[in-house]
Amino acid sequence: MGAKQFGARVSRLEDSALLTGGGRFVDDTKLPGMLHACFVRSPHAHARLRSIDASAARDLPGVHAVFTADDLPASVGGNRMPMLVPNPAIEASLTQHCLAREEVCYVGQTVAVIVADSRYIAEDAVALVDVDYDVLPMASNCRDAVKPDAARAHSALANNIASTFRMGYGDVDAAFASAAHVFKEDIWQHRGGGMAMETRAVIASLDPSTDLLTVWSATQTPHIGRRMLADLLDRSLESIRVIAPDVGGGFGPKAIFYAEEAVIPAVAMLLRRPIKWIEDRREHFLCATQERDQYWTVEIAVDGEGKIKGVRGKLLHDTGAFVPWGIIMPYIAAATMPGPYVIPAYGLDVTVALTNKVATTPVRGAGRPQAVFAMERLMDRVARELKLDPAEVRFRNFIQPEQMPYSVGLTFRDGKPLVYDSGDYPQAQAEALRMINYEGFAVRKAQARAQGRFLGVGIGNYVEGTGLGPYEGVTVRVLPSGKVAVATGATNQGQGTRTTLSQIVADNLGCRIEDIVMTVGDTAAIPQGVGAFASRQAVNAGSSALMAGGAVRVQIVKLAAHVLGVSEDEIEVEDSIAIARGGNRPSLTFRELARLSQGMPGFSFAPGQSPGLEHTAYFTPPQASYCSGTHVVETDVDPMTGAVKILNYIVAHDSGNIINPLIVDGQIQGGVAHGIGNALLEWMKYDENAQPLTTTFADYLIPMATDVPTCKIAHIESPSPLNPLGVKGAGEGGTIPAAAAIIAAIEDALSEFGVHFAETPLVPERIVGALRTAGAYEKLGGLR
Amino acid sequence: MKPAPFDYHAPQTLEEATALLATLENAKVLAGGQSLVPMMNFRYVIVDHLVDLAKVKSLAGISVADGRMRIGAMTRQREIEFSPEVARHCPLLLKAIKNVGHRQTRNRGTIGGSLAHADPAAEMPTVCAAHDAVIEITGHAGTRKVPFNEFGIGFMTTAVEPNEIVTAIELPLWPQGHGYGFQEFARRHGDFAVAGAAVLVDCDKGGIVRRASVTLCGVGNTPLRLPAAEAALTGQRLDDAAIGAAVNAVKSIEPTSDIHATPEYRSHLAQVLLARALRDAAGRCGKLD
Amino acid sequence: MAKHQVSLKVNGRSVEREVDSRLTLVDFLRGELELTGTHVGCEHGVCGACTVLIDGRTARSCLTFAIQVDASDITTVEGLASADGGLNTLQQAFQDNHGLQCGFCTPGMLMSLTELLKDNPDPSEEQVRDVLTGNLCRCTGYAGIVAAALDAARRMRTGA
Amino acid sequence: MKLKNSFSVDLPIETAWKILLDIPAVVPCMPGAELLAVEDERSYRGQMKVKLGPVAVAFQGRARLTEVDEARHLVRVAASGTEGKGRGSAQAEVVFRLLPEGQTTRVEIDTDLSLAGAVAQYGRAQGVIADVSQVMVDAFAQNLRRRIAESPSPSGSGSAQEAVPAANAPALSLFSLLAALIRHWFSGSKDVP
Repeated sequence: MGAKQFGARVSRLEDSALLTGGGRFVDDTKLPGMLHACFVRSPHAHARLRSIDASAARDLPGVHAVFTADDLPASVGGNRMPMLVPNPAIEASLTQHCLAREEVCYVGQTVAVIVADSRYIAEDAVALVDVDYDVLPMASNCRDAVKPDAARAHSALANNIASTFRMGYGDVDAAFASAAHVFKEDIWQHRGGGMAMETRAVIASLDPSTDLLTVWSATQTPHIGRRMLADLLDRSLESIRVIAPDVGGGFGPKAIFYAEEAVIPAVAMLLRRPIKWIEDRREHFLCATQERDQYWTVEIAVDGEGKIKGVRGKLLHDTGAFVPWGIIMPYIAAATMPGPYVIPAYGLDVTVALTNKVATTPVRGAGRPQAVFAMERLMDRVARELKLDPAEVRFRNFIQPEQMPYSVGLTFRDGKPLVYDSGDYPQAQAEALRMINYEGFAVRKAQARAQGRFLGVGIGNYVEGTGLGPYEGVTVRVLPSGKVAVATGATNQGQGTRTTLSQIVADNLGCRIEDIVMTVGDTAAIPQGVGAFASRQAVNAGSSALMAGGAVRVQIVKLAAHVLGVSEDEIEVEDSIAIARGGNRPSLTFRELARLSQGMPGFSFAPGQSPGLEHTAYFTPPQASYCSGTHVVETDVDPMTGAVKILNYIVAHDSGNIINPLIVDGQIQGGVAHGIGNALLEWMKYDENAQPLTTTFADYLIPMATDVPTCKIAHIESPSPLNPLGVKGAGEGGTIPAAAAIIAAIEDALSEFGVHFAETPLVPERIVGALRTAGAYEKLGGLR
Repeated sequence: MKPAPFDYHAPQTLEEATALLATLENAKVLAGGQSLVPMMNFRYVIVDHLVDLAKVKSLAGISVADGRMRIGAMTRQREIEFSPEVARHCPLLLKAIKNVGHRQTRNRGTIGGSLAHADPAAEMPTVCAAHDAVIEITGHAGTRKVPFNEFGIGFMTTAVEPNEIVTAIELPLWPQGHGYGFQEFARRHGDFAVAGAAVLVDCDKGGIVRRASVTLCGVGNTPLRLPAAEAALTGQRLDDAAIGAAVNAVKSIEPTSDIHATPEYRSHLAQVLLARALRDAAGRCGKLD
Repeated sequence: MAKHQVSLKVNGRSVEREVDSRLTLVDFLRGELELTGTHVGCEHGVCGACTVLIDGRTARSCLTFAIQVDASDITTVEGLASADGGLNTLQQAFQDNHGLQCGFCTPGMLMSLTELLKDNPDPSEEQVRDVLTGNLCRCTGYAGIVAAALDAARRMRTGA
Repeated sequence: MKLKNSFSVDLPIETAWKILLDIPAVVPCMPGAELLAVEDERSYRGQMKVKLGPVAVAFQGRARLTEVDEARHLVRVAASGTEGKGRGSAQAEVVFRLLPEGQTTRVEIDTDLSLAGAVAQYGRAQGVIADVSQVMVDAFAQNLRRRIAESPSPSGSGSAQEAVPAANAPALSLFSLLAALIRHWFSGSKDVP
């Protein structure tokens, strides 16, 4: 075997092009005759469409066409878009029209599309389209929206309840009745966004000679996109190719199939010209899906020692105007709540509310950060009330490693019983505490306080279902050139998919990593695919890469043994060469083997031999694999301004075996940054008419280089027994417990004033407001 | 987010520039473009003509004479940041300018542009208010000098008429060794301040304040001088009592609110930041940097 | 619509074009010159993905009209690579320190750090982070970028 | 967005009521407002120009008197307009209430203003809209008083044009209005000067 790639800090194969301006993002493609599109969007959160007069826009020089819903073919102009993850608990299964018909239900909803010589001219034309709106009452705040007399988000619906369901197990009421203590928290978490640096983008082009429709899209899910397009455009799958080239960040919102992704291809077919639409940042703030909007009222029952007897409560989830991705976020949130703790009884009543805001769909973490925040706030409350150390309360309640596999008692969103496959939660917390010198913190805090500084420490634990099925495929093919073509339905928005899959194929096939030519995110390269979400690609595609690489290796061994006239167990495969171990070590290169494997016209194959060196594997995981970890954060809070500085950020992370520590560390660090944004900065604000107010990067604040410290990361490796690599997902764990740990640390820093926080983002103004209410400034002798 | 159509003019001289502005309809002056162009890209600002001053070389430069610093309107923020004159004579400006946007925007942004844009939270107008700056404004009819307290007249609104150009800023200098303090609170590095305070003090050898200038930014529609705070400091030693008295003057102000902060929080911050700026100034007063 | 002639240097190459007044520099570079390494992230001057060097100084090419850079010297990410076409020291440090994930913000990051390292061959971490506030990254959490900048500075100083 | 404004006129309530209901004459008193057409005695088409710093917007639309209650001296107006360059729209429900104060009349204006589209998203200006509205109402009141002084007969609407010519209304540079606002700031008082 050559150098083993699995587990090595292999520097990324993606980087050279991206560092020299050679990346290929959707907007980098320029096709002959290409026109540019811009959408006319609703300025209202809720309105009836009376009429659309586009005549002035059509008359503007440089404008080629303006399309409304009625101008599109009925399949795409008349029908609502398909829902991705249906669920029987969904009462109002509403998705939007590609271009609005009769009613618009959020600001930014697509009403018409303009096609022009340039984006500049298309934007000029938008101002000339006269849309007559009859403004309707709107549902802005989800807590108001669920009241009986609330304005309805959709005029055709009787109320704003998209779904209600209960998740739980055990006798919750009995647990609470017999508990020594019961504590209750009201928790709210506001909307934020994925905010990839690259906005959404679509190019569509129909080749009249082959009738092949090619769509380039900045998407996490090209194969799902192709299926959607086949439905909406009434075309065969084979006549559509969707390419996700280099994609500039995903984080969830790019996993959705959007109206624009259907309209642009439809228009390209109507006009017989390639059409490009690049979402601008304002559109992204209005129309790319968002997340986190949840209100929790939860109670915890504990015994006198702080051991949990039960958890119960209510969760109100704002799904926005539509449910394109079903109700999986509140579902995941409800299933994530128990986390790493033994909770004998649990019950959560979930209400999903419709409002006149853009839909919420998964954003990095997908419901889990909210659940972890709720659970960890309860744990901190127990510690405070029972005067126990917060770390100790958690140690008393952890599921122990010897209890693995541990059945929580719930059904996860993959429809399978929620069973934690492996993990060592006490070890992760102990390691994180050791790294931050938790024992020495009290002294640090006291010393800082003597200098007028306020330090705090906070802990966040989580368990995350990752690696969701159904599958992700990998094809490995040895080319006549000797290169190894690898194709996968997995996609790459920065995760280093090419690098990690190349590592696995190199190890399991026995080729040089530089011989691999990888195609990701192209439906033409592999027939079936799912895409990037739910931290699933390492588990699914990684395992398929192992299987496909191994299968082709077997083919190589067979062929080489046959040609060299030795037995199969004599053959070694490494560095893209098959070598016989004995004699004078005769060998065949992959190039020679690939050519031999094609056969010769008129000659028969050896018995059992099949043409080509090629295999496609689709690994199908039996259920989710559960990664876990502990974050511990040390903050310095300025009580006078409410400013929070993160001094020290520790992550003890367990995502099973690690393919590439360089990349996993990068995923964690990036995830933490997103979590810091959620905890302290990012707040998508709307007014009482559901008008978005934070639609620039100067108003919606994502973390800068001065807001994110470099984390110290420890890896606990509890291999998953559920896949051949023993890996678990790592893309979201950095985000999930961040807010919980940070808010706890802020509260701890200000503990002498007795202030409590149960919201994110926790902005400086709220910190100051709480301190003022608590009389902190009198205690501190005034403002300074 | 592409700007609406306009025509572009690049006059070589101030005379050409003012002549253009006198004749063109719906024209706007382009300086560094770091505030104007975003608003054009959002189409909040739609103009028929842009008159770019970049080629009017006479408008750039920093000079000191007769106790005043003169900064040409087209002087880039970066040049101010690295100017030895500014460091020597006007340390408040140096301290403040590091908070203006980011290095990448300071390379292009100009002091004249900052003043003409007149964002209520911006640092440059705040320093001008603190220094009792005189703004030189030139139109086709001639040049006039406007004291800063008559320059900023509202939210992003100045005394500059549509056919006029800000051509220079004159800052009356304070004696060498004066105390100064600049404190602002922004959510992130380089963001517009939620609130801020700029302070100048001149103390005698015994540490008694002879003269004080106190300015807040972010709390009103323009930078606010606080005469009551200045009065409370003058003739006093810069101790906690005097600082407390000056800070008390903030309480009579009713700050603005927007999506980023309530009036209560802005008032609170203004008090904290003023106290801190005054302590900074106290520590520096009488020391020659 | 008003058109104007511009002549300038881009990555050492002389370029002459007729441009609309309102064409932004970034759209000019990407659309007219097909230098697509410079990216459009926000078009309001905050994200920094479009950062280029104008006469050696970083600037937002989304806040600059192409007509404004008449007679200027522009450097984009395509102009950074070393003479043999390989990665330059800073670019290599980005790869070695995992300073990029999706790579969309990367060209802007490289331009900002190129200017910093020219002005200050031995920056502190604080100075690096200060400069990087002009460039947003959503993937990396900045750790790899900061490490790459410090590593590149060290390599440039020591000639390693 | 709920706005409350008020002003007084030196007229007894019945006279003030008649003057204020002479819509074609009153509209030009509002800075930036222009009456484009009278559709019927209760419906009007008009334009409203507003400048917030560098941002100049112009809304065109309809206003309809939905309630005219002479006994209570109350007028309810529903107005809506679209910004001419595609930058959104504004909707307002305005209630004018006249209250006698001896020989003078106090006019109270309650506005429920909703902005939509780009104009609603102009984050940095959110806070000043209420201030600007009062400045505009003050200017309106001032113009109205001048109109009343110059033309005591409510039917003599011709002179309204002289008070603030419609075409110049937007040019009634908000500078002076905002200067008033600033003075109000410096006074440190919330009361309208």
